[in-house]
Amino acid sequence: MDWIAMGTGFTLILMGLYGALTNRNILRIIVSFTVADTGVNLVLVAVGYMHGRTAPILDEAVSAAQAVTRIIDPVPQALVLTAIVIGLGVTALMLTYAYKLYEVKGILDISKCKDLKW
Amino acid sequence: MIRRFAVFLLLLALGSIFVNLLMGYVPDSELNLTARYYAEHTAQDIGAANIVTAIVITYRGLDTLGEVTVLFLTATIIGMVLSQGQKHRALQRQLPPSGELLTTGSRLLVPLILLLGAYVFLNGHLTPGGGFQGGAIIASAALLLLLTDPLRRFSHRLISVVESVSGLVFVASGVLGILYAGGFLDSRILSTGTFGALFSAGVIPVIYSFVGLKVGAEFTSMLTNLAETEQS
Amino acid sequence: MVSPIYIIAGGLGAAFLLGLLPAKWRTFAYGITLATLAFMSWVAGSWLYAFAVNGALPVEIFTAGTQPPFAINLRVGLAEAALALLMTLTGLHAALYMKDTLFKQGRQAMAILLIFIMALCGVVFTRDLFNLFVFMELVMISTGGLVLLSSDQRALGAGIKYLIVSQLISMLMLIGIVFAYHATGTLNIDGMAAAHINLFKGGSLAFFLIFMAVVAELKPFPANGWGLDIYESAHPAFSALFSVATGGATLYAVDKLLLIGGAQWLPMASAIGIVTFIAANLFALVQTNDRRLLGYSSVAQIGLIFTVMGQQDILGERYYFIAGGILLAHAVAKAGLFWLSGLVKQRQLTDWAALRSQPLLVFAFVTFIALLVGLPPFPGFYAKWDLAHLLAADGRLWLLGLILFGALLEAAYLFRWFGYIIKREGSEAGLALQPMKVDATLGAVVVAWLLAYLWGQLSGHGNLLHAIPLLFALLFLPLEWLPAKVKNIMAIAGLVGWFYLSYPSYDAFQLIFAAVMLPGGALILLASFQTQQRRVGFYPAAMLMFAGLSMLIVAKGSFDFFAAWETLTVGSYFLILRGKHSEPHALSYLVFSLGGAFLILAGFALAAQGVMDFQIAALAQVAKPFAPWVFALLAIGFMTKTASVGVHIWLPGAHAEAETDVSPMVSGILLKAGLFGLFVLLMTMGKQQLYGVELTHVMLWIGAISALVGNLLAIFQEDAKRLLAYSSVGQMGYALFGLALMNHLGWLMALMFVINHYIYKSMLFLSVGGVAKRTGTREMYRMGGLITLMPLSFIATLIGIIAVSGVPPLSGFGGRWIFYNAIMTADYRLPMVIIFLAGPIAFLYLFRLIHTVFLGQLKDEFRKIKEAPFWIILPQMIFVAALMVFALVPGVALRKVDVYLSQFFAGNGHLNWEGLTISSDFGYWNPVAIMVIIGVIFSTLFAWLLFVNRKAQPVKQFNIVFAAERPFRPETTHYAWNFFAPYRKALGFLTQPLVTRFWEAVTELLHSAAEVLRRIYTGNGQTYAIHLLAFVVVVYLLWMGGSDGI
Amino acid sequence: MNTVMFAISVLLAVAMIGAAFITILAKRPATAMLAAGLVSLFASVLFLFMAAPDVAMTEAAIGSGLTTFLFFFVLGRVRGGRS
Repeated sequence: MDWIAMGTGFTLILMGLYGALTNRNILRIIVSFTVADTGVNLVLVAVGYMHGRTAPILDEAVSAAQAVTRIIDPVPQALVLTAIVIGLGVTALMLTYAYKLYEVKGILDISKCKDLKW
Repeated sequence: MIRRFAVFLLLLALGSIFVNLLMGYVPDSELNLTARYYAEHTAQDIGAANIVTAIVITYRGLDTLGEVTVLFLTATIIGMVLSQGQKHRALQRQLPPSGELLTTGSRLLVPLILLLGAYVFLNGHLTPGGGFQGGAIIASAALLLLLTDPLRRFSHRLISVVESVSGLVFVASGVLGILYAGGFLDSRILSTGTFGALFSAGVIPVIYSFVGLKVGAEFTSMLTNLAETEQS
Repeated sequence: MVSPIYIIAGGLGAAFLLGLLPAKWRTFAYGITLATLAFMSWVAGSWLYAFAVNGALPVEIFTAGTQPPFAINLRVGLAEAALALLMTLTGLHAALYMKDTLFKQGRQAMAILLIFIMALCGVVFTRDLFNLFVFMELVMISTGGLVLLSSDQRALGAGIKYLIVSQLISMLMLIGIVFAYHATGTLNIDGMAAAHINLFKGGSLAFFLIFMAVVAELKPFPANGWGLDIYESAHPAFSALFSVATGGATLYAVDKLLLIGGAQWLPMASAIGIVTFIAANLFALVQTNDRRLLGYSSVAQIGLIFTVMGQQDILGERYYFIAGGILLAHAVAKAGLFWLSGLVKQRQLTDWAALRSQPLLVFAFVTFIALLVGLPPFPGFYAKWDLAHLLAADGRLWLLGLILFGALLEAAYLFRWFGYIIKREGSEAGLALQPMKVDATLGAVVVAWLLAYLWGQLSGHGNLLHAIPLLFALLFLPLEWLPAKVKNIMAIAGLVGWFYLSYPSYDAFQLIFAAVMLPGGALILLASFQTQQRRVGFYPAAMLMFAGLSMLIVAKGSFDFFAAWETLTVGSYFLILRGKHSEPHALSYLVFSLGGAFLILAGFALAAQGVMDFQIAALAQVAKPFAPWVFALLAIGFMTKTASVGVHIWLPGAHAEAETDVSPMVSGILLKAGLFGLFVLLMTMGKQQLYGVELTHVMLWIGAISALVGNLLAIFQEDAKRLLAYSSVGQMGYALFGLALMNHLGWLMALMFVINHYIYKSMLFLSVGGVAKRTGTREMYRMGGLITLMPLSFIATLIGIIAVSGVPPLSGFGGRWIFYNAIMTADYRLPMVIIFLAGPIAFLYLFRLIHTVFLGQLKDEFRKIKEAPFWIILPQMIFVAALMVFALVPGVALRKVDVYLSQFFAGNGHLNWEGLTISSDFGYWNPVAIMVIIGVIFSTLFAWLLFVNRKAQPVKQFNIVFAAERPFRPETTHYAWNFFAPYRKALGFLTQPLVTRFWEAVTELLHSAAEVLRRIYTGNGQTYAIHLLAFVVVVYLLWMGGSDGI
Repeated sequence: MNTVMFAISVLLAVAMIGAAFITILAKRPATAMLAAGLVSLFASVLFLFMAAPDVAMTEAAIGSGLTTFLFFFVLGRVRGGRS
């Protein structure tokens, strides 16, 4: 199960990066980056997965005593939670930049704003 | 054309790095050092049923504090950037009234969504979900209101007050942790109560609900800022 | 003591509080921001005080009340407290500096700034890897926000490029973190370091990703286009923050990561660092935008610190001293320069000339540049000294060479910029002075000098700011408002007083140099009385040079020697720069001198082999394999100062374009510093063999060739001062030849030469300067017939000519006599032919000098000119008297040193002095008798000449040549026009400017390389992301491909 | 039970990669954004299979919900945003 998830995760990252580095429209770049972010989240969760174990919630199904043998590694999940929210933060910021760039310069093509070079 | 080919080559190389990583990856059969500690100590130390919430709020509380600040920062930057150019309030163009289904549906659904959001972040330490998920759900409620009436204006004052108050509560509970409990952001300033009850696991529910309110407020402020950029 | 966690909690609390305030309460919000930043700096400062002074142990802060591996812990030690103080103070200054922008943007911008500083402190304090990632994300997002505070529209583009690249960085880091966690089972940095991540399968690859992500944040060479765009377009206060605070915090984060990775990652760190350092400095050469240049410079400095971090295994406990010194020097200098750029309206380098109207700001600029380049007495100097020694001790010479090459590039473009400020035309309108911004900059200057004092105390080499001569020179800075005459008196008194005070401590050899440099300098300073205004900047520079010279003579340890050497170089650079058209020449002088100084630094570092306070005398005991290399390095370094052929191209411009009273100082005294160095070198190391070639033999040839080339080039010069400058090159060639003969008389001749050359070169420069001041031109063919109007100058020049050419009555002849005795005892034949050829050629240009300037027909426009000003004539007359005395009784100066030299050459060939005659193995010389005979002959001939042509009838010049009609170009009728045309046809081929062409080719190569290579920064955000990806992949292939690849 | 989950997760994986292809190769940005939302949705289901309910909820709420909406909001403001 985790091999599939990790494989898909890495493919998503590569495809996301390919989309981000070849498209010239800024919105397409941001979309591709979100896809790559989802890929990263997939890999992060897949690393914590162990066969035949359940979610790290201590309820009637998993009592506190047998927790050590029944639950999967909770730490990557905590990391992914933060990673998703930070990913959204950066995406929202980039969208605002894109909108502001469109409002100020009227272009959405990243290869057009090259006035800062050399 | 060369750019695509160059990017393709680079990504192949990056892929080879990932393949190397995959080959070196051996899934654990046993919980490692840190996970085992969390599995054993969360129940009696923190008293939270949802171990991930315990980690997110208490053990790695500084991360969540950072993360909440990320959202606060994003909302503030979006507010600053979009208000920069908007000194002149252009006149609003008349939008056709939104469909009947949408208005009645939203009038029915919005309270339910708010209730669900509140439930999710109140029971963060018991069932899966928590502040961030609950906040997102509340934001989607605000979203629905925006869809039905795009010209609706949320009071920025209320949003920023909610946002700041909940942020201050989070920081204050962290500082209280130093005074009354083991250290910064230690959730044991309140009693851990009976395991599984609503008011258990120390200050986690309080923190998580305020985080939920804060996240909800921040997403709403992002949406309203974007909505108010409506020009003629 | 307030726990450091309150820095983070306080910052966050204040940021949220700002959200609460109603939008109208701007000033109150600004008050809170300043209060919070002040509180954070106070906490950091108190902890720094506790660690540094009370020696407290680093304090651990546990969050969530549980032990580190299971919760996040922060650690605050000396380094963290220092960095936190640096960042919070810069943040406070930025808030003060950006007051108007913050008010315009409202309390949101203030909240972002607070969070930015808090997050940076988090990056420095945290000991948890994922927490480091979260704080770095916070830094990235707040940078994205703060970039928009700039009034420059292009900041938007820079912001987008930055966010695209940071997305890529955070992706790499996240994957790296999770796999590192999987490999080691913990997220705590110290836990991972203990778990030796490289042993686990996939562990080293996971660490590689994390390391690449954080290193990419340091803007390594190919992947730093985005950083430069931010530096160029952001608000200067934020650029200062971005360079100082983010740079410092990220460097410390990488330092923590290197704990995890262990020693095997250090070479890669140094490799990336040195490539970034060299490339960024190279590209900065061709920059014209000031903030982009500062961007390149800060990328370079961060690269240098990263290289130093890569060498921490051999630096041992000096590591924090060196890395801290360079980082703090970079931080204060960059903050200051960016704040200065906020005061200048236009963005071109030449527009900074507007600063000239504010001397205080010019002083600030000089302080920041000296801080960056690492000149004494600033921290960078001590840090580079220790770094060089430790690198050489471990045999990493190619790395030392690269670092010095990069530092030279940096010195070149920074001082070229300073040259623009001093020389290019700038109007007062170019400045936008606001009190707040000026105070911030001056605050940085004060901090810079405090740091200089602090690092001096810590360095263990003796604090440079305790050296009295240096303090005396710096004393002249606050006294700039005094009139020039008062300062001149103080200067002369200081020089003579210092000579009198340290007279007993000089041995015979040092006495000669001290006599020439200190009282000699005072004599030349007499000529400075003729100026009226305050002459701002002249006296600190002059005193700095003399301070360097006086410290050089008595320097025992190699550190004092090198510190003195760089002080006199910098002092003389500022002096030469005062000339009207001297900007390019002063720059080439400085680059050659600093290049020579760096060679000397490398030589001392190689010789010391790890001994920290290496004594000059210990040069004799340097181990066999290194000795010839040390000799070669030091010799070339000293020869750049004596302008031997090959490195002589700076001299003509520097000496000719300098002011009237500066030329004699620089030519008569400064060249002797090079000779002093060579003397010390030969005294300690003697003859050295390198690959079977006798190095002193090579020096002999260099001396001979430079004598010939110097004299040859002097013949065909039209400009009188340039002629004298080239003649100095020739005379120095003689001295070098004498030195390289390696026998008693050769050295004695060189020492006599030191005195001779000082006297007649200063006299000639003063007289030519006086003539040039009166006639307004230095072109010899324009003058002529000035003997009647400027008799005293004529006499001075005549005596000078006779002394230089070595004609009997004067001391020049004495020098020649000793010289020929020396040659008799030496066994070299071929170089002597060149020296003999150089002699008569010398006479040619000397004859031309006096003939074209003073004899011949007087031009119309010079009919009414008066004699040179009194204060320029007075020193010349003193020199004439000195020459006479020295010619009559040379023993007074040479006798003691003759005895002193005999200790080096087993007593053979030394002169014996009986009464008035001096005799050697081959003959005797009675100076008094010769003077009397020559005097009698000369006076009789002169009398007869006067008697014969008292009835001579003077004829007007134009009557003879053109029978009274008017020529269209009168100067061509003057016989001085193209005076040596036949010689030019005969010897012209020898005067091809080969060396100049070579050095111009080198600079051209560097500039065109920079021009072409910097094109990779196309400005397209996507290309920058591709650069980053390519950087990661290439480093992976180079590094991981090399090792086992797992 | 195990084989059913395995089959569904393979199906989800293929669907996700297909959606990613659409994101890259789509003509109009709107389709790309929709495909990205789809990828997030499938990912949240896959998280559920990997015993990570918290992450699944977050990904669903924030990843597919809010992010997609933000994109469409900005896309609307940018008048179709032709590249």
